Amino acid sequence: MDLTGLPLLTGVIFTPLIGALLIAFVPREREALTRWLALGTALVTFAISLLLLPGFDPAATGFQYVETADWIPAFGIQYKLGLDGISLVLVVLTTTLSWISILASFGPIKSRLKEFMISFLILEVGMIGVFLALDLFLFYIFWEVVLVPMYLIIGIWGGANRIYATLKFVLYTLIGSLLMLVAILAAAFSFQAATGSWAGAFDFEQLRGFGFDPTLQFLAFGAFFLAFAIKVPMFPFHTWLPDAHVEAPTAGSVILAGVLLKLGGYGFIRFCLPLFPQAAHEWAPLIIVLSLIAIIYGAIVAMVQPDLKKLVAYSSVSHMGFVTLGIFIFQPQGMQGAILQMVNHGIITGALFLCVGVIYERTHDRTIAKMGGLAAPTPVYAAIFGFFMLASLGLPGLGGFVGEFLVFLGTFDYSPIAAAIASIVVILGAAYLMWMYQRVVFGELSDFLKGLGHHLTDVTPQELVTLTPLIALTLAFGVAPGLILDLIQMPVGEVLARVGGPLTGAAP
Amino acid sequence: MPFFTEAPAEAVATTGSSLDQLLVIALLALPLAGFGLTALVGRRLGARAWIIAVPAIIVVWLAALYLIYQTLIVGAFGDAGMHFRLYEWIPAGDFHVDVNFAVDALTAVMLIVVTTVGMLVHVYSIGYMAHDPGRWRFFAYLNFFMFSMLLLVLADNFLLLFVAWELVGLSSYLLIGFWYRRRSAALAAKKAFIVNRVGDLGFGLGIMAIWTTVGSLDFGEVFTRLPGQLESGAIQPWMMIGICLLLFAGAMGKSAQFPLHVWLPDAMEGPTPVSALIHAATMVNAGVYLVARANPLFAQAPEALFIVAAVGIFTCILAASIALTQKDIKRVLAYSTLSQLGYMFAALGVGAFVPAIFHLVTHGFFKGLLFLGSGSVIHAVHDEQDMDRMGGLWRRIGITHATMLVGSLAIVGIPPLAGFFSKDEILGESFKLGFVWVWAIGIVVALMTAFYMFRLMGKTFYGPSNVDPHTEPRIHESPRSMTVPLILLAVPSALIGLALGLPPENGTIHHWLEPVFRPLDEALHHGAADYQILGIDGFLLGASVAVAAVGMIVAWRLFGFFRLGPRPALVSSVTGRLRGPYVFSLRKWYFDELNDLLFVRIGGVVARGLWWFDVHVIDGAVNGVASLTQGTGRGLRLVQTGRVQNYALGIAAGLLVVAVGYLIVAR
Amino acid sequence: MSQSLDAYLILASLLFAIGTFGFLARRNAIAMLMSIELMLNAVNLAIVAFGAYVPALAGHGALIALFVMAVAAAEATVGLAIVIAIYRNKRTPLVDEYASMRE
Amino acid sequence: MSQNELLALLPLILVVGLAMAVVIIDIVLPDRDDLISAIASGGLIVTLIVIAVCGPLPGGVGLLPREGVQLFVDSSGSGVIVRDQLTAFLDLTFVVIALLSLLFAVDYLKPRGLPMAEFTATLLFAISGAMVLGSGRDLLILFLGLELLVLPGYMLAGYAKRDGLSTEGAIKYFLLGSFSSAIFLFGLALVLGFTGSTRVAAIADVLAGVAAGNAPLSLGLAMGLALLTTGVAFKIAAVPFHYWTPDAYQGSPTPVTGYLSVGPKIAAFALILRLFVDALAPLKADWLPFVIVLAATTMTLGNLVAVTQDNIKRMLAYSSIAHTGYMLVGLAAYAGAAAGSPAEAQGLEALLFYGAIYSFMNLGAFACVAALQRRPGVTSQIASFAGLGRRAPLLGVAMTLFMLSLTGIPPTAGFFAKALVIIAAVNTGGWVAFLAVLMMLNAAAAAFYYLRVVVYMYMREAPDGARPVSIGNFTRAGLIVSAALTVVIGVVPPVTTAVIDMAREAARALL
Repeated sequence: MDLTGLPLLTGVIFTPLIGALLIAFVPREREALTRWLALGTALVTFAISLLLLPGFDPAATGFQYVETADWIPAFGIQYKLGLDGISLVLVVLTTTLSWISILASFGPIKSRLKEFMISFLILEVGMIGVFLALDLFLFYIFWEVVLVPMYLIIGIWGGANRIYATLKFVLYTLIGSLLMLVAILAAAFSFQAATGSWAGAFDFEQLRGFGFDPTLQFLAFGAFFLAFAIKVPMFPFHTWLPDAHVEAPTAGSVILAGVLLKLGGYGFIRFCLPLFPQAAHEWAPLIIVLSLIAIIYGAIVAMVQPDLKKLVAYSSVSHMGFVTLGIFIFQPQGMQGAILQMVNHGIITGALFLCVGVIYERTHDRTIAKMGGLAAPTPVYAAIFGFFMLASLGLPGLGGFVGEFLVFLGTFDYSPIAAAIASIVVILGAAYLMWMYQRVVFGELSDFLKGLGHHLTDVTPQELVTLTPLIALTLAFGVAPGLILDLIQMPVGEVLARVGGPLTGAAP
Repeated sequence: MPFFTEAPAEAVATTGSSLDQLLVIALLALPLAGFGLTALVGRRLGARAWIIAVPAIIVVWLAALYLIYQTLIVGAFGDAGMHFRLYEWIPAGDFHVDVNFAVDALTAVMLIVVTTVGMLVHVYSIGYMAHDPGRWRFFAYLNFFMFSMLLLVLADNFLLLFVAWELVGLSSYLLIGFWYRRRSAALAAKKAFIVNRVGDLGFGLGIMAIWTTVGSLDFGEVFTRLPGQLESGAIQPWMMIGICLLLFAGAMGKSAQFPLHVWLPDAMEGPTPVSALIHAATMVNAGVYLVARANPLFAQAPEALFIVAAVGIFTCILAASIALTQKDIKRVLAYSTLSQLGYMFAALGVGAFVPAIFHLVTHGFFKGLLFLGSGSVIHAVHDEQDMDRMGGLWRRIGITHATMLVGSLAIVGIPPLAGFFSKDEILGESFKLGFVWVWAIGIVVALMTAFYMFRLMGKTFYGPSNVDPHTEPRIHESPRSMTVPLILLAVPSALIGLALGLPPENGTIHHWLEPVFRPLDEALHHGAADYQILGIDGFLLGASVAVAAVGMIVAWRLFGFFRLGPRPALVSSVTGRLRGPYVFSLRKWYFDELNDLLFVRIGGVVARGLWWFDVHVIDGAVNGVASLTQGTGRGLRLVQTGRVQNYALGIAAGLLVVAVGYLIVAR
Repeated sequence: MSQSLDAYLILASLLFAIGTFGFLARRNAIAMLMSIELMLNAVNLAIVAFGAYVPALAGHGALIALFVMAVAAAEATVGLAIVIAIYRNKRTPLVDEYASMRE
Repeated sequence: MSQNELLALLPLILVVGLAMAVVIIDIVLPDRDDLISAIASGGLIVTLIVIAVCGPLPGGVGLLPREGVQLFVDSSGSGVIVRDQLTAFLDLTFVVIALLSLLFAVDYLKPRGLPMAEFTATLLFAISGAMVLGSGRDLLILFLGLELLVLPGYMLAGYAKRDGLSTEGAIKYFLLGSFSSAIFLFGLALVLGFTGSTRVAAIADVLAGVAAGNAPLSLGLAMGLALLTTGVAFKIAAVPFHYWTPDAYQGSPTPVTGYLSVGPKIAAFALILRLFVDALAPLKADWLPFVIVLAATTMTLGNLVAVTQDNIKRMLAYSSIAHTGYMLVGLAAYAGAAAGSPAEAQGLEALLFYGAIYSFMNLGAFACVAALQRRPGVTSQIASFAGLGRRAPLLGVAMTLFMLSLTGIPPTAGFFAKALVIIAAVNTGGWVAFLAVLMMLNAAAAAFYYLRVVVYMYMREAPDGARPVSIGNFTRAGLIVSAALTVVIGVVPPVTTAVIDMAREAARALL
C-alpha cells in the first residue's frame, strides 16, 4: 500500500473534527450511538497515526510527510505540517490516550454526553495539531484550540470547585500563550525586516536557521518560556495543575497529564531551542535550577497530599521537572531521556488517573484517609494500581526508568551535584507512592469501604480494556526503549546541533 | 554454534555454545514464565498453586548445576567466562546498553547458593504455605524473586545489574508485605524498599560516574579501561574512590550495612521462607557480590576499601550486640545475618575477597537452614515467634532441632562445620593483612555470635516449656516437604567448608575464584604467604575457636543445653546489673526512634511546611494577582458616580491635562 | 497675525470658558443646555473672526458659522426632547438626581 | 455630475433615501412593523451590493477606479468628499452594522410596544452620518457628519422614553456628548483658523510645512490639537473620557446598546482616520504620546473594571472601552512608525480590520443579550445567563463564540484582529511594542470576564422556573450571520485573506 501520496497528517489532525461534526448531528437521546461514534472516530484517528509508522524513516534528517499550503500569503502564513521522530511518538501517544480516555468516560460521563464527546474530539484536533504544525502561526492556533475544550471539560463535567479550577487553568495558560503570540509575531517581523519579505516569516524551517538579534532572542525566549513553563508546568507556575486535576473528570485528567503537559516540553524542544539558541544558553541555568526545585519540591509536597488526584498531580510536577531538566542540559542522553520521560509519564500518569477514576467511580471519594485494604476485595485492581505505582516510581524494567535514568545521566555529565540533587527523588518518589499505596491498598478494609458493600467491585472488563494497553506499553517501553529512542535519535541530534550543546558554564 | 554471536567484551572471552546460552536464558525465562503463569491462573489452582512454580525452579536448579559444572569443573569458558548479548536495550546515541549476560566463576559460585537454596525454599514453602489462601501469590512472587536474583548474578553490565538490583528489591517488597492486612508488614515492606532506594541512589550515581568517565557500562570494558585511565592520569584518584564509594552505597543498602541496616530486621514480617531465601541466603548478599564483581575498581581505591572494612566491622558488632537481647527468634537471626554480612564486608575491605565470597556461600547455606528451621519451629508452635513462649522443644520436633543445631554450630564456627572455615579465613586474613583492629572486633563478635546463637537454641529447644498451654498438646513436627529441605541444607552447612575450604586459604574455592580476583591481587600485591598451621595461622585459628567455645558455654550455662537446665535468675541478675547496655541493645540502639524522628516527624513537618508554602505563598501569589486585579477594578469603579457633573468635571480635567501635555511635548 | 484677531480669539476663549464653567456648575439640565449653546457661540465667534482676518478663509467664516448655528439648533431640539422625556420619568430637571445607574 | 460621481454618492443616497422612505411608509401605512423591517433590511442588503458593485475594492473590483473618486474638487485637486477603498471598506462596515442592529431590534422592540419605523429611520440617519464621516475630506463635512451621527444616537439611547434608565442614559449621553462636540468644534475652528483652510489636503500641506520647519507649534495649533484629541477621545470612549459609556449602554434598550457600542465608535475612528491620519498626519509625532497613553489607560481600566461587573451590559460596556484601547494600539502603531514606512500602513490596516471584526462580534454579543431579554422583565444580570446552554442551545453556542472571539482565541476572527494589531505594534517597536505586551496581558485578564459568561451558560444550572428562550426569526438570522462571519473569517483562509486585503488597501488609500 502506498501511502506517500495521501495527506496523512491532515487526515490525522482532522479526522476527530469530522467525528465531532457527525456527533453534532446525532440526536441527544441516542447516547449509545454518540459513544460509539466518538470511540470509533478516536480509533480511526489512532489507526491513521499508526499508518505513519511504516513510511517513517528514522534515519532521515528534517521533517517527513510535509504538507504545505498558503494560508494568509500577505504575511507568509502557511498551513504547513510535518513530523519528525519527536512529533511522531507524541502524536501516537496522543491518539492512543485519546481513545482510551473516550472509552474510560463511557461510564462516568452521564450528562451532556454529546457535548463532552465533541469537546474531547476537538481537543484531540488541537493536541495533534500542535505536534505537527511547522508554521508558528498555525502552531499557535492549535495551541489555543486545545484550551477551550479543556476549559469546558473541566468546567462542565468537573467536581465541586470546577469553575475556580477551570478559570485558573485558562487564565494561567492564556497569560503565557498570549505573550508567546507577541513573541511569535515579533520573530516573524524580525525575519521580514531582514529579508524584506513576509515569505516564510512564520515557517519554522526558515526561522530556525535565522539568527535572531540577541535582545530579541532573550525576550522572545522569555515569552515562549513562560507559555511552555506554565503548560509543563514548571515550579513556580504549577499551582493550577493540582486544582485542575482534582476537579477534572477522569478522562480530562488522563489527557491533561498524558498529553497537555507534554505540549510544553515539546514546545521547548521544537521551538525554543532551535529558534533562540543563544538565549537558551542564557536562560538554561535558571531553568535547570527551577527544574531541580520542581523535582524535589513536587515530590515532597506530594507526600502529604490527602487527595489521590492531588498526589498524582504533584507527582507530575516532580516528573515533569525531569523533562525540563533533560532538555536544558543540551546533552543528547538528557534530551532523549526527556522525550522518553514525556511519553512514559503520559502513559503511566494517565493510567494512574484511570486507576484513581476506578476508585472514584465506586466510592465517589478520593480521600486517601478513607481508603484502605482494597487488595482483598479488588485484587486485580490492586495489582494494576500497584503496577503503575511501581512504574511511576521508576522501577527498572518498566517505562519510567529509562527516561529518568537518561536524564540523570545527561545531568551527571553536566553537573554531578545537580544529578545528585535530582536523584534524591528516587527515594522521595518511592516514599510518597508507596505510602499512598500502603494506605489505600494494604491493611484491613476501611470502614468507609466496608459501608459500600457489594458496590465495591473489582475492575470491569471495560476498565480492563482501557488499562491493559497501557500496561503493555509500560512494559514494552521499559524492556525495549529502543522503540522510541531509535525514532528520536536523529531529531534530538538536529536540535542539539542547532542549540550548540552541551551547556557550558560554571556548573559544579 | 552459539545463537548470539555478538562480539564479546574481550577477545579472550567466549560466547559459549548455543546450549549454554539457551540454559542461561532458561535460567531467567523459566522463573519469569512461572511468575507470569502463576499470577494469571494461580488463583484457580487452589492448594496446588505451587504446581508451576516449584517444578520451574527445580529445572532451573538442574540447568544451573550444568552451567556450574561447565564453568568450575570443566572450565569450558576459560578464565574470562562466557559472555553473550541478547539484544540492545537502550540505544541512546553514545550511550547504549545491552541486555547481555556473563557466566564466570563468581557467577557460578553465586549460582550454587542462589539456585540451591532457592530450590529448597520453594519446596519447603509447599508445606509452609499450604494453609495460606494467598499461596498462589506467594509462589508467583517467589518465582519473580528467582528471576530477579538470577538476572542479578548473570548481568554483564552495570545497568542491567542495577535493574536486577531494583527488581530483587521489589520482590522483597512484595514478599515482606505478603500479609498486607497486617499494618506492620505493609510498613516493613515499604521501609525495606525505601531504605534500599537510598543505597540505590548511590549506586545509580556511581553508574553515571562510570559512564561519564569510561563511556561504557559493560563490566569487561569498565574493568579494563577505568584502571587504565587512572594510571594514565585521565581521572584523578579521588574520582576512583568516589565511584567505588557510590557503588558501595548501593551495596550497603542491599546488604543492610550500617546505617542502612534498619530495614532488615523489620523484613522478618514476611513469611519465614522469604526470610531464609531473600533476607539471609541470597538477596542480602548482593552487596557483597557487587563489591566483589567490581574488585578491579576497588583494587585501585584502597581508601574506599578501608571504608568498606570499617562499615562492615562496625555493622558486625552493632548487629551482634543487638542480637544478644532480642526475644523474637527471627529477629535474632536477622541481626545475626547483619552481623555475618558485616564480616563479609570487613573481609572485602581488608582485601580478602575470596574469604568473603566463601563466607557468603557457607552463610547462605547455614543461615538459610537456620531460618527454615526457625520457620519449622514457628510452625510447630502455631505462629509464635517469641522465644519466651517456647522452650523444651527438642524432644518434640527432633529433625528441626537436629538440623538447627548443625546450623548453629556452623555459624558459631566450630570445626569442621562450614562456618569455621570461612570465618576463620576472614579473621585470619584480616590479621595478616594488617587490619588488626578488624580482627580484634571480629573476635569479639565471634564470642557474641556463639552466645546469642546458643541463647536462641536454649530458649527455643531446651529447658522447660513455656509454650501456650492450648497449643502445647498440638506441637508437631513439620511435614516432609519442610523437613527434607532442612536436612538437605544441613548437609552443605556441615560439609561445604571441608569441600571447598581445604587446605585453608588455598582451597578449591580459591582456585575457582582466582581469575576473577586477579586484578585485585595484582593491585594489592598480596603475597601468597605459606599457611603456617603451627605459627601465626594456628594461633589465630585457635583464638577464634576458643572464643566461640567460651561464648557457647556461657550460653549453655545461662539458657540450658539438652538436659542442662537454664538459670533465669542468673540471667536477670546479669541484665539487672547491666541495665543500661541491656536496654540499649534491646531497643536496637534506638535507630528506629532516630529514623522516626528524622524522617517521619521532621520530614513530615518539612513536607507539610512546603505544602503550606505551596498553597499560601505560591498559589497565594497567583490568587493575589487575581484579587489585586479585581480590587483595582473595584477601586476604579468608584469613579463612576452616576452624576453628570462629575463626569463633565472629569472630562474637563482630562482636557486640561491634554492641553498642558500638548504645550509640554509640542515642539 | 494682527492684534485684533488675537483679541477676538481671546474673547471667544473666554466665552467658551464661561460656557464650560456653566456646564460644570449648573445642575439644571436646561441651564446646562444653554451653557453648551454659549460654548458653541464662542466657537462661532472664533470662526467668524478667522473668516474676517485670515485671507484664505475670506467669506467662508460666516458660512461655517451658519452651519454651526443650524447644528446647534438641531442639538437643542434633540436635547429638549430628551429633557422632557426624563422630566416625565423623574419629575425633576436636576441632573444630579439622575443617578440610578452608577457603580 | 458625472456618472462616477453619481456612483460615488449612490450608497449614501440610498441609505438616506431608505430612511426617508421608512418615514413616509410609516405615515402612509402606520403600525406595519414587519413591512418596515423587511423593506429596511432589503434596502440595506441592496446598499451592500451597491457598495460592492461601485467599489473600489481590492483587485480592481467595482465600477469605480481603484484610486477612488473625488467630488467637488477645488483648484488644488483635492475634493470635499471622496470615495476610495477606505470609504468602501467603512461603508461596508457601517451598513453591516445597520443591518445587524436592525435585525436584532425587531424581536426586542415589538414585545415592548416600541415603534419600529422610528427606530429604523433614526438608525439609518445615524448610519448615513457615519458614512459621511468615512468619506469627508473637509472639516465642515466632517463636523456635519459627526453631528448627523450623534444626534440620532442620543435619540436612540432614550428610545424607551417611558423607561427611567433609558432616558437617564440618554440625557447623560446627550449632555456630555454635546459638551464634547463643543470642545471638538472649538478645536476644529482653531485648526481651520491657523491653517487657513477647511480642506483636509490643504491642511495637511500647511502642517507639513510646520512640521518640516522645526518651528515650535503655535499656541493656537497646540490648543486646537488638544481640543480635537479630547473631542474624539470622548467619541470613541477612551479613558478618561469614557464616563458616559457604562451608563448610556446600560440604560439604552439592548439592541440600541449594541449599535452604540459599535456604530458611533467605528464612525469616530473613521473621523480619526480622516482628521488625524489624513489632515494632522504631519504632526503625528506630537499626538503620538497621547495616543499611547490613552491606549494604555483605556484598555487597562476597561478590563479591570469589567472584571468586577455583574451586569452584562455594563460588563460589555467596559469591554468595549477596552477594545477601544486595542484599536488605539493600531493607531499608535501607525503614528509611531516612520513616515512612508510599511509599518504605517500596517497600523491602519490593523485598526480597520479590528474595527470591522469587532463590529459584528460585539453586536452579536449584544444580540444574544437582547434575544435573552426578548421577554420583558429579564434583567441584564449575568446570572440570567445561567444554564442558557441548555435552555437555548443556539444562543449558547453563538454567545460562546462571540465571547471567545472577543477574548481573541483562535481560530475566531477576533484572534486575527488582535494578531494584526500586535504585528503592527511590534513592527513599529519602541513604546508601541510595549503596548502590544500590555495588550496581551489585558487580553488574558479579559478572558476572565468573557469566560465567566460561558461559565454561567454551561457550568451553572438554570434557576428554577426559568422559561425556555424563544428566538425570533430576525434575531436568528442576524445571529447566524454574525456568528458565521466570526467563524468564517477565522477559519476559511481565502476569506481571511480577502478581508485583510480590503483593510490593507483601505489603509493604503489613506496614505
